[in-house]
Amino acid sequence: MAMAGAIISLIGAVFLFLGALGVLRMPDIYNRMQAGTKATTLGSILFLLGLGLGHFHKVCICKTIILVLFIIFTNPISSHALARAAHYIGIRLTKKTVLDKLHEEDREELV
Amino acid sequence: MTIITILGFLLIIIGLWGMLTRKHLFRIILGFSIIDTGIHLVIVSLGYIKGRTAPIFDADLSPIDAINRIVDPIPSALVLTAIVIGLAVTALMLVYVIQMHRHKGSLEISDYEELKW
Amino acid sequence: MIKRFFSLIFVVLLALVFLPLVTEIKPLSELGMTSAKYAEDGAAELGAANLVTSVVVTYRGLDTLGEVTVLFITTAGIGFMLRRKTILPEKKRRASEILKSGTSFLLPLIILFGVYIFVHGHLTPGGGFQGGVVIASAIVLLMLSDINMHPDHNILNWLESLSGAFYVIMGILGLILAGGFLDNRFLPLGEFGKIFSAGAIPVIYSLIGLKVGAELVGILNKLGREDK
Amino acid sequence: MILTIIIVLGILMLAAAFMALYLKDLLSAIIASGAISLMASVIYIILAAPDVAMTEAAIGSGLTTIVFLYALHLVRKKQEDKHD
Repeated sequence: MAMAGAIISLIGAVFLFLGALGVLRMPDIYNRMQAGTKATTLGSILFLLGLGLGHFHKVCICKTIILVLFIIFTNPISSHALARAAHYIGIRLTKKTVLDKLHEEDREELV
Repeated sequence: MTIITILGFLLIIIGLWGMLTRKHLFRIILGFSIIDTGIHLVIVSLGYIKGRTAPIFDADLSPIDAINRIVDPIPSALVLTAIVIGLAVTALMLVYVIQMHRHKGSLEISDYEELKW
Repeated sequence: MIKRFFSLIFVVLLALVFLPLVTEIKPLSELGMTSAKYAEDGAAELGAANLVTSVVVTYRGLDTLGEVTVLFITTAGIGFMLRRKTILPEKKRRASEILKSGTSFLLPLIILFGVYIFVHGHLTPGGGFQGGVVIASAIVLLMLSDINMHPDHNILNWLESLSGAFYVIMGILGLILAGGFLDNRFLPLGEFGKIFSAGAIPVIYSLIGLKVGAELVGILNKLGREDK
Repeated sequence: MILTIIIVLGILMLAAAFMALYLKDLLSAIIASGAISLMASVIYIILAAPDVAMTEAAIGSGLTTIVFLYALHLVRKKQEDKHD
């Protein structure tokens, strides 16, 4: 069981590393944010589950599952709010972008 | 942990340097909050004893042999209250800055020369 | 330039003051007398598993009372200075649908977490201050997701005053029924390590949590509402 | 191992302190000062003081940053009104 936990944690760590690499390599802020959110969400979920499996104990597993649920709920919402704010203060997209739906809705959003 | 004490003193010195030399009022308050963090680090690091655990009793730590196994709880308790007060004082100073800006419209400390000699 | 030079001299002098402190201080090898007494008798006397909590709430309870007073005065000062409202009609951007529905789902969870932290203050790390801050951050999330929503000023004031008053009443009850001001032993100590234990410590810490939470929400509310 | 972590965190904290004092953009400076508190809370965990670590992480890096940002928002808004 400890072995399985260690392997799952290692896979999670690989995803976290890929997320960090994506933050360094992506062309504009939105792509970077996507890499930094998607990869790290999966990475931290796997890491926590592996940690819970490694120290196999009823309380420990329950705590890591609660932590995973919190990450699943909060991480997408916060990165969505960040990306929206970045769009509204006028940070430009990379030149290869083909579609920008938020820009079209921008006008009628003002209250 | 002497290295953390040194780190705390360095943060105090950097914060004080910032408070003395920076012109912008927000930077002065940032320097104050850096000093705050440094002082908390110094106090907590003085209460640490090598190889001991946190002062919370559970299945592993019974109250009987606690005296040989826990770190000093008093610095933790003091810093706990100091952090909350630090937030309140920072908020109060920021409100002062907002008020000063409302009267004079400037955030540079060199523009406030009523008390200059 | 001359001012910068004097600042440099001042900072170097301060560093020279700190230098002997760093070199002379020996790391602690055992607890001091006060701490040793707390560590020996704290668990049996007060029945709280978290020794920091028993120091904050009971042994040094007067300090905490003073600290809460400082917070109260600060909040009053901020409210006094920001009382003039500049009313500017302004276009504001509504928060997005995802943030709104996410907030309505997350808000009870975060508040529950804050209550958990201050109710378990005598068993696990955490307590009134941390729980109050978590609740205040939940209110900030609410303020961000709904621009026109602001917590009611009167309710905050009442909550703060009532919890402060009950905190002092708890202290006086300790003075009358048990050993001294803010003594927690007028309620039964209960079984060590359970949630209903440690006498009045959970009650007092919950009151502190409510008071700190209400005060921090008040500060943020005044700073955030001012431009409305 | 723990000594390495402390040294890395310490260097990062000192760098963040200089960033908070010398960065041109005030917003970045405020966020750097929040990062100092976040790293300090990791150090408190190493120093076996979990209560202080929780408080520092919640107040120092959370609420203090929010208060600074609200104040910055108020001040910037006044300046924009003046320029109009």
